[in-house]
Amino acid sequence: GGGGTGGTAGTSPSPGKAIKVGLVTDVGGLNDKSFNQAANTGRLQAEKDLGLQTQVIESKKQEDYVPNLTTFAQQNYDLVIAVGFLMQNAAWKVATQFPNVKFAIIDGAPANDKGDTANLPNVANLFFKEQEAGYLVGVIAATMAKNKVGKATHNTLCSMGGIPIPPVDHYIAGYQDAIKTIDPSATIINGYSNDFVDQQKGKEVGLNHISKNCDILFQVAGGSGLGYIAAAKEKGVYAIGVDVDQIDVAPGTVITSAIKRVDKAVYDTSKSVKDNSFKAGDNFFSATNDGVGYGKLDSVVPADAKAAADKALADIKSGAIKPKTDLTVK
Amino acid sequence: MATEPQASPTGPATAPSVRQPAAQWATGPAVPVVSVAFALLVGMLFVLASGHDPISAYVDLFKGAFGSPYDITETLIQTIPLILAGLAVAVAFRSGLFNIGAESQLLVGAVAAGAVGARFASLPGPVLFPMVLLSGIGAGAAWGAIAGYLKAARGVNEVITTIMQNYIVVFVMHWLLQNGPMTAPNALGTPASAPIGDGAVLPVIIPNSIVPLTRLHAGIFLAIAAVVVFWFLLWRTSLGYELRAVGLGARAAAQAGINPRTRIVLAMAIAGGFAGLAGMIQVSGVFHRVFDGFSAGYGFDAIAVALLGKNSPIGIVLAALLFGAFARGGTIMQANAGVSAQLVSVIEALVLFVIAAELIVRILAARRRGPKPIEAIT
Amino acid sequence: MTLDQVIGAGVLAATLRLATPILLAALGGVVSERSGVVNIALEGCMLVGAFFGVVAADRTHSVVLALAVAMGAGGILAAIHAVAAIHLRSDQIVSGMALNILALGLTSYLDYQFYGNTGTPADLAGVPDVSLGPIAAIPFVGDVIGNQNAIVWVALALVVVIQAFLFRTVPGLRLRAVGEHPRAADTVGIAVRPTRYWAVLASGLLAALGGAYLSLSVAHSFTDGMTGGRGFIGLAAMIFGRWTPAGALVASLLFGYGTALSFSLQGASIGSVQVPVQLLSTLPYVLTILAVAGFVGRSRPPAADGLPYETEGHA
Amino acid sequence: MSAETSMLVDMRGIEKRFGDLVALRGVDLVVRQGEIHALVGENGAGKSTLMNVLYGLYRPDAGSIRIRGREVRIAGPRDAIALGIGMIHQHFMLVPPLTVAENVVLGDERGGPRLDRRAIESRVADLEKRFGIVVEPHARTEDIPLGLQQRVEILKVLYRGSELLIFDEPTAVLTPQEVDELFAIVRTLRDEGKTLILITHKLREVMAVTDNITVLRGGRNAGELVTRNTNPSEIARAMVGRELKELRARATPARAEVTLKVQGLEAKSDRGALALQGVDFDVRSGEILGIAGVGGNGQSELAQAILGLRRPTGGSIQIGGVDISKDDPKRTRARGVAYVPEDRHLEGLVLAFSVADDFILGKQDRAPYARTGVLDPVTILRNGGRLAAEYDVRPPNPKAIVGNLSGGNQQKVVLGRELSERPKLIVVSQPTRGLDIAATEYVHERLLEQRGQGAGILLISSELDEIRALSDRIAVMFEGRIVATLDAASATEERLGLLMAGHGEAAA
Ligand SMILES: Nc1ncnc2c1ncn2[C@@H]1O[C@H](COP(=O)(O)OP(=O)(O)OP(=O)(O)O)[C@@H](O)[C@H]1O
Ligand SMILES: Nc1ncnc2c1ncn2[C@@H]1O[C@H](COP(=O)(O)OP(=O)(O)OP(=O)(O)O)[C@@H](O)[C@H]1O
Ligand SMILES: [Mg+2]
Ligand SMILES: [Mg+2]
Repeated sequence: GGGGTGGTAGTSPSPGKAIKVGLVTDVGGLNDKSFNQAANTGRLQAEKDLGLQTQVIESKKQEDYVPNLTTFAQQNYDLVIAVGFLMQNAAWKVATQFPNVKFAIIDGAPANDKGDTANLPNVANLFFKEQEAGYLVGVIAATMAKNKVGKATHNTLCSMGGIPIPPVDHYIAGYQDAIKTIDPSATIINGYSNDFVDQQKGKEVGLNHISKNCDILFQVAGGSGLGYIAAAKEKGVYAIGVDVDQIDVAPGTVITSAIKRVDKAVYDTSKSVKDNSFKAGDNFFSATNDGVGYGKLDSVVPADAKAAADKALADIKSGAIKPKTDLTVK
Repeated sequence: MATEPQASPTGPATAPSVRQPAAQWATGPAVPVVSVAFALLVGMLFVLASGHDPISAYVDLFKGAFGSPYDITETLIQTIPLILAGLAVAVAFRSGLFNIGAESQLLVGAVAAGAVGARFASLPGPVLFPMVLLSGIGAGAAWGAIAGYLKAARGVNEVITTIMQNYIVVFVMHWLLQNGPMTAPNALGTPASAPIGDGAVLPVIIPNSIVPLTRLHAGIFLAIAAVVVFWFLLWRTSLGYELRAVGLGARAAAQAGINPRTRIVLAMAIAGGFAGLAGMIQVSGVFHRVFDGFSAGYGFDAIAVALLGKNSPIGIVLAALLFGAFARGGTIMQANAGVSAQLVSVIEALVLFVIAAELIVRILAARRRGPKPIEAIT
Repeated sequence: MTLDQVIGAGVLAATLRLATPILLAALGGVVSERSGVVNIALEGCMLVGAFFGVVAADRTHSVVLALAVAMGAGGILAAIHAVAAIHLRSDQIVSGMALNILALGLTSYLDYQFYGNTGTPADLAGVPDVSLGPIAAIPFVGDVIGNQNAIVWVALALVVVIQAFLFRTVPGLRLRAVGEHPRAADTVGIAVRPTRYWAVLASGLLAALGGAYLSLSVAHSFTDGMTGGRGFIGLAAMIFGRWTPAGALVASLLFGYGTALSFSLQGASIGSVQVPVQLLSTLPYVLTILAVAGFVGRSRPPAADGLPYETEGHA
Repeated sequence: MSAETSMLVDMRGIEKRFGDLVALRGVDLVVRQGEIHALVGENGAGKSTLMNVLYGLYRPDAGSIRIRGREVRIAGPRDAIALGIGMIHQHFMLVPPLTVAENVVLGDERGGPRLDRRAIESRVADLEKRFGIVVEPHARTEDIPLGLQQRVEILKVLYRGSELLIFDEPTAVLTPQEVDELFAIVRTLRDEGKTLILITHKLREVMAVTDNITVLRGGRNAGELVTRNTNPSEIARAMVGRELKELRARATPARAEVTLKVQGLEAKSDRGALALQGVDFDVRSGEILGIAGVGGNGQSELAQAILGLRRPTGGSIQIGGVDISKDDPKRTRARGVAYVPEDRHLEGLVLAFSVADDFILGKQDRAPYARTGVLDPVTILRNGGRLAAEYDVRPPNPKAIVGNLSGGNQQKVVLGRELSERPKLIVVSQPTRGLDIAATEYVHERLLEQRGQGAGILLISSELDEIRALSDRIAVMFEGRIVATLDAASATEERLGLLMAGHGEAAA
């Protein structure tokens, strides 16, 4: 997991009434190897470190979002966290009904029935700049490819999305933007498994990419992306993980990960409720506040690549670089 | 020419089977109740094994489904599409066909309803609503009829067609809704269509002053109407008689002047219509738009609902309620008792299995048959 | 669109890989339905096979044990179905659906219990690929079959074995007789129910091997619902293949080919129009329907398929 | 041979219940070594049940079985086979897609697990030679005529070395030639020392081949007779409890108009062979035209073509002067054509329907049963009750499920449906197959009644007795053609037999 592993055990709950935090997953469920899982990590962390009382409901259907959020709200939870942009409308509906309960939406803002988003006084909108994370790993990949480090000998860089939706494409857009910036001559290939679960499909896309000389494969496809990584491992090329630190998925194959700290967002927001510092409206998690970033590096990643990434990170923080959100190569 | 070899129904032969006389004792009204009770008992062991308090877990399950007016309305919301998709499976079964495609027929109905509802959003309700209703039903029917046609004209087993259709629709919806022709500009992160016009929205039927927060919409009346239509169609119309005749004895029907081919197409169209209506209701009553990943697996649960309900109107309603109650009650079981969603699935599957296997009844029946066990012949 | 994208060695190799799990499920379906039992719990059998294979690989670090455990798990699930279908004469479809739901819930519950947030370990013992040595060096042919996974070969061998078993051996003859006309089999002293039990059990083993292929050969890990409906596709392949192993192979290959195409054609364009990736993904399904409608046509299941056998029923 | 050991089968006090129904109420059956023993009784008397008990398919609720004087427990067919008992079932126990040889050896294949087809076929061929029962060993069973399928059944039993052969209504589905051949086989088997039990409804057959007779009625013994000391009416009395009626003499039909005219009719069989090759005949109103012929010479295709179930490839079919050869069954029936199909289970009835529902099959979309597509359940039920009473369906309950009725009563439902609307033409195929004497008598009366009311009847039957008793004229079909049309008076059994076998003569 990407969450810092805090060692402070035994923090007992505050003597007063315990703060209650409820987490509602989207239909991906807790085992999605992606943001639901990360959110849950943040929840457990908050429970442990902050002494909160927490609970999770996994949604099985889209129509469950409203009742699931309502369930926590009705039970007077202090904070109800909706994981995923799919819950924008549900969150709007429930939050307007329970003005005294605080809500947070990962990757979204409350949206009314027309689809128009509106800030609500009791809802925190937790946004991530995935393109920044994509950009950072793109810098590492492109630098390695340009210098023909290790197995990266063909200067061809690939990526695979689950399905072409904005959060996925943002990652890839940032990745491609970085590559184009560092080495305009690099070959870029992108594909989709059209699935967030199916590993075999992800692997086949990976093998297909590798047959086109890709030596660095960036997955943005949840469980399906694990198959993409498996292809890289099998063929002895490099892969880049996504969302959480996936270096342990395939040591020696995964060189780094584009990280989106959903766990941090959950943890920080829970903490803000406890600290009475809850901020409604847009909250951005970006490179600036370590909300996104790159993960642990494999030993094969040379120092200059890390240096380039850190320089890019600084430039993003300073605003000198604004990674694209549209794909360069479809 | 018309004497086609319908004698042995393709697809599972159990589908239209007459209950064998030997199984006739499996019909008493107490049977499902006893079965559910037994299944819950077995499920209790699982809850216990997972380290939770089974009593409180079950109390939560029940309270979650029926504990308050709000919970009951939520259970009903879950039940509505299950009833309709169940009817879609049952109509086909009654006609000797195995419809695994209720899922995609539902989706096609939803897409059509969502497209029409959004495209003509400005029209007044009395004009728009019938348009949306008919497009949902019609699209589902047309999609279902394809499987029927392929079977009647080309002999393609409907199980193959409907399985493949399910996948095709999922991907076509990806395309339509992910930067595709139906994608709404302001859908933000959600790959979704534009909302349908107010005129197409099914109103909430219980004022929030009576049951706060309830979302129970007028779709429930459509579902009830559909159950009545199902019953009336099958048992009170000539067409229904013909469908059942084809389902139970295609050759006898053929020689009596009932053309099995046309009836097969009709049966699948009607099945698709019911499922399409389910999709339309989900759009008009719950979501007010279509989005990617709209599918909730109703079409698959529907197979169990239809068979559990013995393809009868009342049975389907009760079976759908059981599933709906589990869906809703399971949520509360998670939230309160901390029993995980997967464990709820496990218990649900157990209940289904025990009821399906008619375990209790069959054990009792074996006893009643006395000392000669039926399986003694070796 | 280039020739290589359509019939290149890469596409054909992918076809074999993608066909394998479907083929194994379809073979399971053939064996079970030939004996007269409809087993739509194949999907569930695959899933438990995939999961318990990973668990065993993790605990024992032995591929052989992992495969044995995977198949055993599929066998157990199938055995439950067999009791319901054969002994209790329950509705076979409801029983199958219930077991599918059970398998999904159970594997994902246990996955979370065992591996929580971290996922399955990275160093799992996997089923190895088989390098055909000199054949692997032959251009094209070597690229297609030179380095396929052991289970791919096992599956292909099973097609031959099961085809021979069903149509060239005495037990196979008896199994078919039981599926076509159980009473006739009964009257000549063939034990109908035990035959069906074995067949259903075998179907569970085969499907579970297909699941284990996904987790131990392809992915080297388990993810919830990773079988993605392949059990159902396998059923369709079985029907398409007219309830024969050889036919199931053809159907699975066709389906695998369609899927492989949907990946290799990504980014390709017809004329100046780029085909949307989402629509490309419909290829295997559309191809299957077209093939069945165009070439295969009517196929008839074993006459007693899905019918419970009542020993004192009327002929 | 002592009296004790000559007793091959000795069943005592056999009882069998199916739920509340008592099928056998203490039945005794004694069969001696080397005899042909007839087991007779009306439909539902318990004959098949008794034999199923003997063969181990059913377990008796009470009673004892001795074989060769030794008390035995027969728990399943395997036990029966081991005791030398073999059964040729009324509904054949053959696996249709398997070959003849495979069916013969199934369950006792001998040799290794490998299925050695050639070895099996030669073994079966040897068996055939020994008993003079010839069937192509490698033919697919579903492709051969019923008469040959029955031989396969017999071979199966002989293959297992059975000493006692039980035949359950073996002649019900056979043509006269096939019956003769069967009886030749039966006699040979007895001469070989085998013992046979023969269930049949045809007293002529009982008189012709059996030695002793056991009569069952309502699950009880109703008489033990010695064939050469008795006569058909005595047997019938024991079976039915009353005298047999002779068919009433028929008035010669008035020269009426032609109802059905078939000219140059050609049609293909399911397998694509030319099944009808230029068939010409006509049926007048008030006339019964019998079609005699060995099964498989185009009779089924003829009936299907007339009904519109099979599209002719040439020629014409006219009803009242209008060509109907391109009509579907619905339109054909609308012209007043009724149809009693040969297979009542598969084609005649929806077995899962109630009696009332089956009575309106094909009429479900018109008044008085439906108006504007909506059924009228009250009328349907009332009609069901009325027809059930009128056609003597037992039980006369319109809500009873047809599949649970006896064969005779099922046939009455078909007749009630087909005859109740004064059809102009009735196509009847094997109308009394499997029916007992009383039911057969009943069906014949009903057909004659229709004739009397002016209907034209095309009667297809493989029972020569039936054809001769009912027909005004008899057409003989052979290889898809009408080879002769005879007056009933001049159609002797010998002449018909020759014609059916393809030994043509100048048409009379
Ligand atoms: N499997 C069964 N279940 C219930 N009842 C049965 C079953 N088989 C036979 N019966 C009943 O037992 C009685 C005797 O039937 P059986 O088949 O022995 O008659 P049968 O003398 O052979 O008649 P048929 O001449 O029509 O062949 C009938 O009343 C029948 O309804
Ligand atoms: N499962 C059953 N339950 C109750 N009765 C049955 C059952 N099966 C058969 N019977 C009864 O067994 C008797 C004989 O049935 P069967 O179908 O053999 O009739 P049949 O006169 O021999 O007709 P056919 O010769 O056309 O088959 C009938 O009286 C029928 O009611
Ligand atoms: Mg009988
Ligand atoms: Mg009979």
